[in-house]
Amino acid sequence: MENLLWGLQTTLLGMGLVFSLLALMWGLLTVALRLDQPSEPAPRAGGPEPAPAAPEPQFPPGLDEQTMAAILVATLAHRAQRRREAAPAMRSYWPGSLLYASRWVGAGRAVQNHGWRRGYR
Amino acid sequence: MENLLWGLQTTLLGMGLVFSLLALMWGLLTVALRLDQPSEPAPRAGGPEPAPAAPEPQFPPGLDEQTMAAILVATLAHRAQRRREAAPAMRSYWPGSLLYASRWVGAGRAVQNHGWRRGYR
Amino acid sequence: MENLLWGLQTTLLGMGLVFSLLALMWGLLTVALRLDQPSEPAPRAGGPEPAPAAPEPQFPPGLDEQTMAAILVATLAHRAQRRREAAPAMRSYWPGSLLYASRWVGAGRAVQNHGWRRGYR
Amino acid sequence: MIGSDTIGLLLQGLSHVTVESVVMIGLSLVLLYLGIEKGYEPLLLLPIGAGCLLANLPLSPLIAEDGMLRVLYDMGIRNELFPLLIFIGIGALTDFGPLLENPRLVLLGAAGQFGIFMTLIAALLLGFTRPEAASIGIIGAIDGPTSIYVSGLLAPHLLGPITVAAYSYMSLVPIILPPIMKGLTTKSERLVRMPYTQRAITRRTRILFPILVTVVVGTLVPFATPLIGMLMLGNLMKESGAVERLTKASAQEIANTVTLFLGLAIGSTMVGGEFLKPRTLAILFLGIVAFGVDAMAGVLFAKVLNRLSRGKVNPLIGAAGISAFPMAARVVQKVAQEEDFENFLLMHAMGANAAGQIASVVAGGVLLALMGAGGL
Amino acid sequence: MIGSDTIGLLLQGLSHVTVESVVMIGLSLVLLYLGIEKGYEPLLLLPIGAGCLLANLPLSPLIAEDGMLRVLYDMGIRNELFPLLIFIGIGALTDFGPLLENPRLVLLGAAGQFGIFMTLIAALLLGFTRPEAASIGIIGAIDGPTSIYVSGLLAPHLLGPITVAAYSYMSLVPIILPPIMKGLTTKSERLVRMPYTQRAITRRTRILFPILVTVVVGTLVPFATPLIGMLMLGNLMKESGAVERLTKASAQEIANTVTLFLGLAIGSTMVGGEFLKPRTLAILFLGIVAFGVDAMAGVLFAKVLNRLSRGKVNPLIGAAGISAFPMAARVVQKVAQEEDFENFLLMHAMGANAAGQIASVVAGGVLLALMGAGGL
Amino acid sequence: MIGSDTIGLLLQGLSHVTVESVVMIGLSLVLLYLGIEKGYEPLLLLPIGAGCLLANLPLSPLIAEDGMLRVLYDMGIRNELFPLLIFIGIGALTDFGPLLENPRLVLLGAAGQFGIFMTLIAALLLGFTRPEAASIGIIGAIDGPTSIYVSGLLAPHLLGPITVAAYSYMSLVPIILPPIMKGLTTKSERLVRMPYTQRAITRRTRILFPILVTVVVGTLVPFATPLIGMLMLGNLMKESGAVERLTKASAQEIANTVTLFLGLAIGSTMVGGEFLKPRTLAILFLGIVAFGVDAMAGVLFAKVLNRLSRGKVNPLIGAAGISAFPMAARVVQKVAQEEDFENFLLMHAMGANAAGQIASVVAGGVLLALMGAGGL
Ligand code: NA
Ligand code: NA
Ligand code: NA
Repeated sequence: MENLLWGLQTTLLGMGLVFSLLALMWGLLTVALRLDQPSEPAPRAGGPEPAPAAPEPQFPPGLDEQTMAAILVATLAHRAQRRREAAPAMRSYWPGSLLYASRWVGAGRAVQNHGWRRGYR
Repeated sequence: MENLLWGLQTTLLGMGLVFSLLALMWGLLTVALRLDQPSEPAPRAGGPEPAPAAPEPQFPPGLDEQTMAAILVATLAHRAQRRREAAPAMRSYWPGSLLYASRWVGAGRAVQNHGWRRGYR
Repeated sequence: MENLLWGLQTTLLGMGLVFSLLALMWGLLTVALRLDQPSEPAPRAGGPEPAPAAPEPQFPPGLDEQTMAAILVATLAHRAQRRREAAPAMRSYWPGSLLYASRWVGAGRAVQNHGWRRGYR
Repeated sequence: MIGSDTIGLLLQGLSHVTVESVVMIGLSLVLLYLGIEKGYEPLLLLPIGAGCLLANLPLSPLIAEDGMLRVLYDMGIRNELFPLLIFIGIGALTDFGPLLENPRLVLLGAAGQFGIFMTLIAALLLGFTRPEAASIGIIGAIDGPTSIYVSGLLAPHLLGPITVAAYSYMSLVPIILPPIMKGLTTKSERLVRMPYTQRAITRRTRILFPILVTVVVGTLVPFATPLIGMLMLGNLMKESGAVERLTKASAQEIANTVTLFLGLAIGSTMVGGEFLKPRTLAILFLGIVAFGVDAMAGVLFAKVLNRLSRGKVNPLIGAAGISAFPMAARVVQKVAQEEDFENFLLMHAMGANAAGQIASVVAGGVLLALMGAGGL
Repeated sequence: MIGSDTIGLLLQGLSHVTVESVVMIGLSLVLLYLGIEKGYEPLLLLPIGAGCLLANLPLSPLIAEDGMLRVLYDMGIRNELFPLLIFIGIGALTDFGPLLENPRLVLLGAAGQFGIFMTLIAALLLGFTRPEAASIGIIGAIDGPTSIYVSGLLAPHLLGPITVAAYSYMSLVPIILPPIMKGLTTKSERLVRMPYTQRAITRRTRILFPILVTVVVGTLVPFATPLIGMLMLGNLMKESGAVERLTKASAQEIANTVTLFLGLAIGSTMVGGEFLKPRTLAILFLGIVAFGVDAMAGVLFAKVLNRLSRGKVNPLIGAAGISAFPMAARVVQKVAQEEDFENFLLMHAMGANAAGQIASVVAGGVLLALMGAGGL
Repeated sequence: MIGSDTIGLLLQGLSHVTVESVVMIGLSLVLLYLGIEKGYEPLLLLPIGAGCLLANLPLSPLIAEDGMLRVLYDMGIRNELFPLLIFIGIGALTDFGPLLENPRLVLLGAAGQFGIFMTLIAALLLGFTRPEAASIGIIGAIDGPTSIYVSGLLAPHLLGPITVAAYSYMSLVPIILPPIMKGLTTKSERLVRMPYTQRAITRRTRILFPILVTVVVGTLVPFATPLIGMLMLGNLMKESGAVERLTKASAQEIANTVTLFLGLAIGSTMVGGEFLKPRTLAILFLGIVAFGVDAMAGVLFAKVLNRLSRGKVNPLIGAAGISAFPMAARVVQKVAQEEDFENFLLMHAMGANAAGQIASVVAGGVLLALMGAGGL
């Protein structure tokens, strides 16, 4: 019975402490993130400049677009193959890690990229 | 003299034990392997199906067979080169290891691939 | 005061020992290098043979020099890219290490490659 | 001269085979089976199973004085070096970015630790001592090294079953979580889409975050300093980008070597009579309680947040607050997609999951503090 | 104040140069030469040579208290940790497939251990004590870590010469074996072609094999548990395919680091007066006896099998039963090809060789058991 | 029962925050800033900063008995294992070829150690004891592991500030050296081009060199045996080309792991009251003296050589004799190119730099000998 009481006290105190500590962290993070913002000059001021037009692709004579594409595809396929084969030591990020999946993540974000503060349903 | 006697006893007992243990292992292995066989359904039942015909290679216009072959050779040569240059960490198997040599081993086997139980001289 | 005297003695003795030891090493090295020379037969005796002429490049029909060059460039660029991306484990020598820089070092040497003993200004 | 007694001595291996040792070897085979064939955290369960097998062979010299398994135990379990080294590697592989983009998720991590304390109470009711109950409760941290660290300090004799329970259930997260998540939420709640902020996290913030967390947590809960310090050291090394060689060594060479040694050493603590007691079954049972209560508390708390934010929080992400990094976040995304294929919750779930990782460590430190302060 | 006596003290290095230390440094140079220029197992002989050189420099602080070489010795030789860790790596690189395809080859491994006991008797006749004789005999296991493990337990003061003999002769296997193989067989025997079975070894069998061997050998010969357990642990990790990171760490990072430390520490035991005794020469001589007798016993036993199977076994593969994995198998294939270029014995030789590896470990355990039981 | 005193105990972390610990944490943040943002030797300064931060958190369990940082300290600093292991890796990455092509450069290395002794005298004048003064002087070796090794033996309580000073200033070499080099040389001296020999260095010489240096230095200065022995062991492994696996392990896995552990352990020695004394400032000041005097002595000695060789030696390469391998050589090349873009001094500077590396180790051994012989 005494043990049970102790257990309840521990739970109360423990969860209280865990919540307080994480709430404190939330507060600190919010402050830190707010302080961090000004250091980045607003990149949108004046609106984005139009990107320079991509240069037209130049092919050497005798090497048409198809061949170039074939070379490119072969090289890319080989690169992907090498990457798959490679020992873990070769990868900057582990397969399945967040960073490795950045393109998928990016795609998912693009679908839902709405401001957090603006009304959204 | 007493030492010599002890040595002989040790030899007898030692070799006896080593042989008995390995004989026991032989027995266990034989049993284990026999138990293992039934779990594999006979793959030959009905005879092998003919492999589907390889699709005819399609070349994009302007990229003939020679060019394709060149691209392929360049890619393969590069891959082999990379493999050779690669640090040991990149190799699944060490050079010289049994598995790495599997093609040669395969060739040797092909020459002599006769059933163990059928008469052979 | 006594400490200062001790410090001066230590300096004298210490630098003396360091210099003597390294001078001894210089002597030993000089002897070792002199002993090492005879073991190499003079490579210039008879003058260097002219290098065999490089074989004329052969292109398969339909794959002209431009295409070959493109394939080569793509492969080399890919290789360099892989090398840059690769984890440290892939590099034989660390970036910035002497051996990695050997081509530059070679070039620098070529500019100044004059005998040490001959007069030079 | 070799006498007749020698023959008897030669057979002493066979004569020391006991029922307990046979049962334990059977159990080690089960662990190996779970690890190899079922794929339950094989990196831990294979070495643990092997260590258990080798320690229970008759007269095993590996656990005698100067035996290899005992050497490994003394090298890194007794002094808690191994779990802390593994934490450096975990920190180097953890991305706190999603949490930084949405700091309010931090609270979800706190809720996901409720199971620790419920399990502690349940263990007390089953008759365990206070340190034992706290060690069993820490299974609810759902974080391997934290469980090993805390139970190694409070009840080293329970290290084996607690570690096995922690890692086994952790690999069962994809099976345990979905029913709880579905049972506690309505379809409309599961359909909630959570928008993303435009907030860009600067490198400076990413570098300051681990330092800040270490200083704050370490000052307020000194018992948590080793755990949080090593986790954040690994993260600092990664985010700084200045010491790639050390980051790689922590996440690969050191982590792999230590994982092998750790598993073998923990397996070797599971020896015969000591292990084969009803309490081991009780621990396995309490472990599943810990997981369940954690998940429930996380989801329920997320439902509260959902109300408070007027429906902007999908309650499913509460289940990611239990830790079990990073599996739990993936489970959340999977369950959400079952309802709405285009719902992309992963980054929010990752944030909650990273919060759970930190909260688990904090809870471990708090538990140690409570035991050290008033419980022992 | 620095007095005149200081100058004397500064020269104490020179004044402590002894004849023994000079001879030992010369010997270490021979070891380095064999390793680097002759390619005799450089991975071991280079560190051993370096350790021997550094330990024999006058007043070497490296072998004083807290000196690095002594620290390494205490870290992994005294408690046998290093050879066992190396065994994990060896297991991860060993393929028991050829043995599983042809289990009868197991017996060839047993025959190849006869040299251990003949050498033991020879050593006794030369006046060595029983533990010393057993340690010298274990050179006949023709397996580095087994030799280090057994002699480290029975006669640590002989660790240096025994290890050097074991590794030096092992690298001489391509020179030692062929004359013995040719002398004991007829041309027609060497021409025997051995057919291959169609048997496919399932993954299940490959996984069960290391577990089974560990349990059987460990139960019957507890002294062999550490050796066989670690060898089979490495193999289990490889065959399971479930823990690639740990397998790689065992076979690369751990194995490389431990090999370097092991070599240095063993080299540091070879110090002056203790090493320069006639018995060292005797050990080198007995080592070559061990290799020769092993090979002879293996070939002769294979000849018996040849008779029993009515000519279906090529006696050459008996020489692969001595262990010396995997060189011996390649030597067998080479000798067979000299007679018949198309004779492909390699896989059979590999099977015998893997059997020899297991048998060496078993013999090491049996020897320890006999010494522990009736010999000490 | 949890009483009211428990709440007080829970806050004991906060109540143990002292002014010293806050200052030390601030200092650790400075170290982290220098390492991460300024790029000052981050491989060392980041772990040192982290270790310092973690050790100064209130009641840090990491430096209590069996605490991880103390375990790491005992594992490799107390017995000097870590700096010696790092030396193997440095040896494996050092190319003594440029020195072998031009052995006379050896003497430049000797001149570059003058700062050690000048600093020793300055430290004595500031009131440090003799072992402390010698430890501070060794900053002038401008070689991290040598500083750690020597000061770990002579004055372990100063290990923290000495290591920090050594590594910080080392990363400042590109800023410290050029003004000294330019101030002490004339434009015409800086324009001197040094020709290259045609001498080809055989593999035999490259292999014999590390052995020869070990034997000679080890015999004459036994105190230098560990340092020079490990440096040359690494070089021997590299040049032999026979043990690539061990070379790679030394230069990568071992070096990375040990660097992390070493930094953390050294950082953990920088605790509160012990560190925050005026003497720490004095050490930082004396460290810069050591660097300056070293560089001056090196350049001035090279000017003497320039006279003796009738203008064939560019005095700039003297600055490379201070060690700080391999940054100093690059700085020399850069300064030379500022005057004459086509002047290619790098290989000569590399030779002087390698000589400085050897001379630093020799000077460390000599200093230990003088302290052991007449100074303690
Ligand atoms: Na948790
Ligand atoms: Na053998
Ligand atoms: Na120096």
